[in-house]
Amino acid sequence: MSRNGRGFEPRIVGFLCNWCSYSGADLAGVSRMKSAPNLRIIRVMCSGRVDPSFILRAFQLGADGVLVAGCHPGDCHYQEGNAKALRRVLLLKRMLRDFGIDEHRLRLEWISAAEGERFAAVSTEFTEQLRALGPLVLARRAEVA
Amino acid sequence: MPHRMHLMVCAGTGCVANRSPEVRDALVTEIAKRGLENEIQVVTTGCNGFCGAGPLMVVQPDGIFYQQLSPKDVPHLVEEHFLKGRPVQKLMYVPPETRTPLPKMMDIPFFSRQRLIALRNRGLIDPERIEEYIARDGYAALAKALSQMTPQQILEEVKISGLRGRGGAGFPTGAKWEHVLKAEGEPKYVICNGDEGDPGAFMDRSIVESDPHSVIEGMLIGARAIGARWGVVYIRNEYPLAVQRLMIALEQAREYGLLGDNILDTGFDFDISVSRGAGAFVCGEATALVSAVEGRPGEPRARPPRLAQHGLWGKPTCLNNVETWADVPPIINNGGAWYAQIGTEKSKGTKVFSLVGKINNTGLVEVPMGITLREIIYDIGGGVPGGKKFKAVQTGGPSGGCIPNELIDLPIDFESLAEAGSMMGSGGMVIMDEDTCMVDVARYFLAFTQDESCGKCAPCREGTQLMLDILTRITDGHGTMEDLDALEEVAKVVAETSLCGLGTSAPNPVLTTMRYFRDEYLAHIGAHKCPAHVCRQLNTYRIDPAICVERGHGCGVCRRECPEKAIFGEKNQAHRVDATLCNKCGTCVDVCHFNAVIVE
Amino acid sequence: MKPKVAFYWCASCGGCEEAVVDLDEKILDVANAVDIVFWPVALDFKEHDVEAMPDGSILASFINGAIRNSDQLKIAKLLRAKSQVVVAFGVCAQLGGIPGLANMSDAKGIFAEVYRDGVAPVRLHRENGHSLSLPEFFDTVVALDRVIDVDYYVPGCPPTPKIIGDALGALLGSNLPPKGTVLAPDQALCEQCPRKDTRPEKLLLKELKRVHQVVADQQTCLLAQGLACLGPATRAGCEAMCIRGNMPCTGCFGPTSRVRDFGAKALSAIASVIDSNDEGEITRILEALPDPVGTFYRYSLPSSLLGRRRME
Amino acid sequence: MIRLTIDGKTTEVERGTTLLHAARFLDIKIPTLCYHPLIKPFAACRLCVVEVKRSWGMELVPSCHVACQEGMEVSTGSSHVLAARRLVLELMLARWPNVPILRKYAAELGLEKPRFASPLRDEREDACILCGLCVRACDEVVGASAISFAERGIGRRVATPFNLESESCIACGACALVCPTSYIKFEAEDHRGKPPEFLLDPNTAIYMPTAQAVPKVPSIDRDSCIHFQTGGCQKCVEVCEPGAVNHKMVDEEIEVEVGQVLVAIGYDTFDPTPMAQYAYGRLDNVYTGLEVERMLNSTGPTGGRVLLKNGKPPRAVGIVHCVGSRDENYHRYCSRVCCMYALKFAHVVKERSGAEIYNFYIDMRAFGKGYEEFYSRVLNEGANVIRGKVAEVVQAGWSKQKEGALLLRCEDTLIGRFREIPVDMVILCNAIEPRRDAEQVGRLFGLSRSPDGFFLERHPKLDPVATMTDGIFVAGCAQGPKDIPDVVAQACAAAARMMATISKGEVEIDPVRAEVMEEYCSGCRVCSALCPYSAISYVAERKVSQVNSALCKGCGTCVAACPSGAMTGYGFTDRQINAELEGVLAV
Repeated sequence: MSRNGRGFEPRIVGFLCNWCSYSGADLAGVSRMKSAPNLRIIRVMCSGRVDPSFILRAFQLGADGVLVAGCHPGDCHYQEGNAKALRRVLLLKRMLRDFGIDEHRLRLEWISAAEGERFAAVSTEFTEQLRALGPLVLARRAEVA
Repeated sequence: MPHRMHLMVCAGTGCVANRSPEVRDALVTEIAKRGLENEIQVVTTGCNGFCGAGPLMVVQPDGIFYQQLSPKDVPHLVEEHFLKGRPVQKLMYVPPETRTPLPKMMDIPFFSRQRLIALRNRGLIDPERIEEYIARDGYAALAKALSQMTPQQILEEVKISGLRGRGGAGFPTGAKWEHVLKAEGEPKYVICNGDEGDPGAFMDRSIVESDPHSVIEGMLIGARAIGARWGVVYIRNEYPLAVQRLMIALEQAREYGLLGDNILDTGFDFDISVSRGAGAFVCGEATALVSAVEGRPGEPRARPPRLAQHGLWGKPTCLNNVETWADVPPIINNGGAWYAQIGTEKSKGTKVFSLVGKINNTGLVEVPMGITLREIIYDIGGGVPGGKKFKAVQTGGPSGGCIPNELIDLPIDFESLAEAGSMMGSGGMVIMDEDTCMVDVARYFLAFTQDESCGKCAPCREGTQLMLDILTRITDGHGTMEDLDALEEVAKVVAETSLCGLGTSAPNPVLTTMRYFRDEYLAHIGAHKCPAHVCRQLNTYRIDPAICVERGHGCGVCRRECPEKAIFGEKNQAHRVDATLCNKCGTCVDVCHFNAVIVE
Repeated sequence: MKPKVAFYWCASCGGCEEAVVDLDEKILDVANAVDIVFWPVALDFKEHDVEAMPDGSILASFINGAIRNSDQLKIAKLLRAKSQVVVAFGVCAQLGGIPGLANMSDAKGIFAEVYRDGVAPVRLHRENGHSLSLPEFFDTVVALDRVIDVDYYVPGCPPTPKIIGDALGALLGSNLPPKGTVLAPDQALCEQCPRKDTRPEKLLLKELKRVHQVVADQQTCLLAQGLACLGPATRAGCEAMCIRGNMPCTGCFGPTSRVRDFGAKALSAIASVIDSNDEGEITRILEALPDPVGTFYRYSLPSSLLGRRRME
Repeated sequence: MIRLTIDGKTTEVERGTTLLHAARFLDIKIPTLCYHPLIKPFAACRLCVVEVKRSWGMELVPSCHVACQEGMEVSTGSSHVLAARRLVLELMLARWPNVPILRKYAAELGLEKPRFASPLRDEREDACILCGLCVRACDEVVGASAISFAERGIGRRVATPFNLESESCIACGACALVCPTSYIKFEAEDHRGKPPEFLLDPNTAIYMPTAQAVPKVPSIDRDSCIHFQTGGCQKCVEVCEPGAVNHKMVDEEIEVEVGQVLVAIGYDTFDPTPMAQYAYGRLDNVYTGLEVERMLNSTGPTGGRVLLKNGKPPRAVGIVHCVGSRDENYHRYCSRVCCMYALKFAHVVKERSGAEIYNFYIDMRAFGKGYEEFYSRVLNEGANVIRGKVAEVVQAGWSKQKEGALLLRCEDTLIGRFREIPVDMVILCNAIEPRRDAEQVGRLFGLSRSPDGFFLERHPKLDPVATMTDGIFVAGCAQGPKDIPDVVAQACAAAARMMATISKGEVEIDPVRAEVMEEYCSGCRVCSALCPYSAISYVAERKVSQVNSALCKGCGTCVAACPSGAMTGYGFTDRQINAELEGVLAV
């Protein structure tokens, strides 16, 4: 479904950690930086808060890609929250592969509060990547009965 | 069966240098050859005192004195005297003026006029056997001091005796001991100053060589009096024989329980260690000696505090000369009053002098205080050899001064010598005759003290250097009147402001020679002449044409030997010296067999 | 009049049926208390017997096994109509169970795998006047509550006799628990685990190990020894039968009531305790979990958020 | 107490006082050479002799060493004493005629030239007069005993063992300090091996930082203080009456419980050495801004005068702006303060040395209040401003001899011509950099840093003094280059913010934190290893985990990991996030 007539517009869910990536996004905004609007941001206190269930739930609700963004290693406001996120995402990517979902649809990025440019670049690039992958069609639930 | 005869062969350093041991060996072999070994015993003794007559021997019990023996005389001597009982005239001492030999030792004026206290055992005992020392009342004084007297009584005895330090300053020994007794600080030390750095002085050496136990006993008594725990003998390493005999004596004393713990079961602990001097004259000074013993450089320190309060290792220390310690046992044995009878009103007892220089009877002389110079020089010393005229005597070594002929009748004691500008000093007595140049003597002694100065304080270091420089210029003929005044001024200030004894006494030779022999100085400066012809640069050399031709037949030896080729002449003709070329080296005088060269 | 109960098994291994028999002598009490009207594995009642009953005449029907084909769907619907209470009996009915793992493929994939190059089954086969039909083989296996309204669930693979007893007690008891309750304690298995007190102060694993690679120590917590024991994510009730047999829990009692997707939660827990912050090292450790879906969704794939594998 | 008369004046002194001290007490001057108040008396030069009346006559004694005795009669100026002193001096002058201190004392005693000359005559002004002060200082005071007297008599000299370089010498300079003739010299070299133009660090072990130091209290430089190397000295303790000097003081770490922290660690200056074209460290008279600031300071090494290394005032001075700032290879940001202090230098240097001033700038940033007026005033005073970055600083001797020793080559972009300006001195306005230890400080307080390395404020526009973490504030150059007015403003702002929270009395902690629903917790301990703040503890009796709400920061990592869903995170519960998910993906 293309809303602005430019073909498939991927829907991306972004879990941004409050201290780094969320501020980075804010900085990008404040600095009037251009970036793809496809990213739907959900603020969490730390990337460690992102439960794999949320990611699966996002895909199940029709997201074409999920971005989890946290602080650079060592910069985490809670010292090691981002490390836990890294562990979960690595295992989850392996499971997504078994579920037949391209693991590139799930992306983990480190974006500090100062990297407004980087945030803009990541979200734009991710959007183009998903546009190439096309929509994620999962078996509709009502298929059986 | 005890021996009927004892041959006391002198083995002091002087005689040993003249090969006296060879004489002794010859005697021993000869006696053995004659089978007399258990009748006659050969004993090697310490220095007998008459060094000029060495190698010498005294035959006891009859006291016959033989001198200048050589091994080849021995067979004849043994046969004549020991077998046939006829003493050999040829080997006896012949006084210069009377030509008749004097067989008995005690008839010889050299010995008869002396009064032996410090040298009481010289020539009578073998220093390396303690038993002989004990046989002559050795350690009796110690026994008496330890068992019958309290330290206070010992001190009292020494005070009564009026004994004063024989090191040179003449500080009352009793007072010094009392200072150390009263000073706080444990343990206390007693030191025997055997440095004897003065050139020409060897009385300490012969005391230690011939009678080491007298020093040890003296130190023991002194230690008992002041409550000292340790003793140190500081002895010159250049006296190897003395060091060796001292070590033997200490060992023997320890074996007999006279040193170490609980001496003679009286609960008194005391021991003596030996510290060998490395040959610095300045280490004769008390504080320099102490720092040398402590292993630090031998450099005096400013006083006060005196050694009595802050001596060796910072503890109260009593330092006395070898002779002083040696005098203590007789004082204890015979009582202070006995000692006080000898000598003058302020200077009690006797003093050992080493009589050297232009004197017939060179050797050690122990005479009562108050004796006059004349008696020492002529009665004991046998006058000036070679018919020369007596000119002056230098007492106290480089720290002392020169006493002219006019004061020959000066009674000798601490005060009189000081008044004369000299000082008692260690006891060196150098006789000088007319052939001695007093300026050169002053230069010689100053060269010695300048070289031995430790260099710590400016007046002594720079002053001696400067005085030597002036004196050298005077003896080279370049001296000026200003030099003379400057010399006197510098000498006075150095004497007054120097830090230690060396500096304060170094100018004495200069000051006394200038006081009594100012004319010689003026001769050197004004007339550019050295009256005694010692300062070569001021001499002029001339050949007497008559003697050269008649006796020498113009042999030309002087012409060939002259290094500057300043002598001209043909064979059988009178030779003459060209004064302009002559460098005044004096070789011509030495080589001419006919004494044709006249020095003016 | 004794209350009528019914038992039925859909895509099931038959374990749950035996579980009922496992009640041993207690089966007699059950038999006395109730009138079993339909139990194909044990009693010879036929489908048409049930169809003949008036609706709601069966007090409770215990259905185990997942819905795999149209036949099972039909009977499930039938029993729902005839029963007042339907109990999803066993994890297959509750979450899809082991059969649910078929969702990693579809009908075509499975037939290709099973019948390889042989004859594949045909829905309708006519042979000289007679016809033989097979039920439709669905692509996706679903749990019972996806097709009919389920009142209660009895977890387990199979449910233990104690759980079954308690369930029956609860059902026959006066006050029925709220509809949709899972009839088992609502805490994780660790609560009942005998090795509960041996857990380390800081549970961090440098190594994960496969069950066949090591002989686990009998006393200490299996997860602490590096085995992927899913006890912390699994509902208690089985009194840690597997752990008493020195084998790590595989999650057959399903998640606790607060967890929507068992696999995601189990994955999150196991990933979180990996003791490394370095991507390379984490990947190396994760090599010990070659089949994440098989490990975390062993019994609950059909009821998971994604439900099945996405086919090209 | 001891009573004695010196030169007719009777006085009372304590027991143990030396004659010299008693004389000085009566301000009678006695010359000394080998005496030093802090070293034990040596009594070797004998210059300080005085006359003491003895029973047997007048005795000359060294006053530096001899202690006063009851009833002593002393004369320090009698002809006898003066004659002795004069001659001792004459003896020393004979050997060292040109040593100033000897000539001074000699002149005082009316001695012009020594009558004689020592064979070892040493004409040097800085000859060693063997007073031994150096040896005694090194031995008694410093305790290193690195030098001592060697050889004896006239050959006596000060030396190290075997004349080899001594290992025990700790280069404390005590010997050079006490040497009356500066025979022993103390050469200091800076890191470039050249004698330092300015001694920025203290030149004595105990020093007053600057004349205007607050608090104005001397402090001890532990590296150069002898006591810490040999355990000796402590002369400063001896002379300090109030006894305020204590070598045992050590830095103590005191733990202060604070609710809030203001990070104001300031800045470091950029070391221009890597920019070889500016020849800092290679050519003389090329200074950084801070060094010139030190030179202009009245308590500085040159007492505030602008001087070249050779001591002469400069004829022309070049001031180079933006050294290391606004530079692709070093710092892209503008250091904001250089232009104004460069103009200040232009004004002050011109005023103090009358030198021709050249400012090389890119843009003259006189943005503050009254800045522009100051800029025009400096221009009127005759400072030349050249718009163009300096390409190179070279030795004038290279190209044809211009009047200055250095040449500044640059392109004057306003007139479009390449110019070579001859100057004597170059001042480099080097950039402001973040502190070298900013990394560690940042980690300590959980502060992240902006790309230029300065600490990151919570919001560049709306909240410049706060940081991401509540209670941690940042102010001054730690947050970015700024000048004093801005720094003061920020400091007040930060202080105000902190006072605000303090006055409120209690601190609102973030509602966001985790909590364990104990009825559901199985005690599986998966969460306890995850908490960096160890806020999760295991309650043994109830066999469940528990969260300490004060310690928990609310990151939620444990909530995501709790396998049985027994842990909830207020503000970010699973239900809330799932609801958000449904919301964002609704359309």
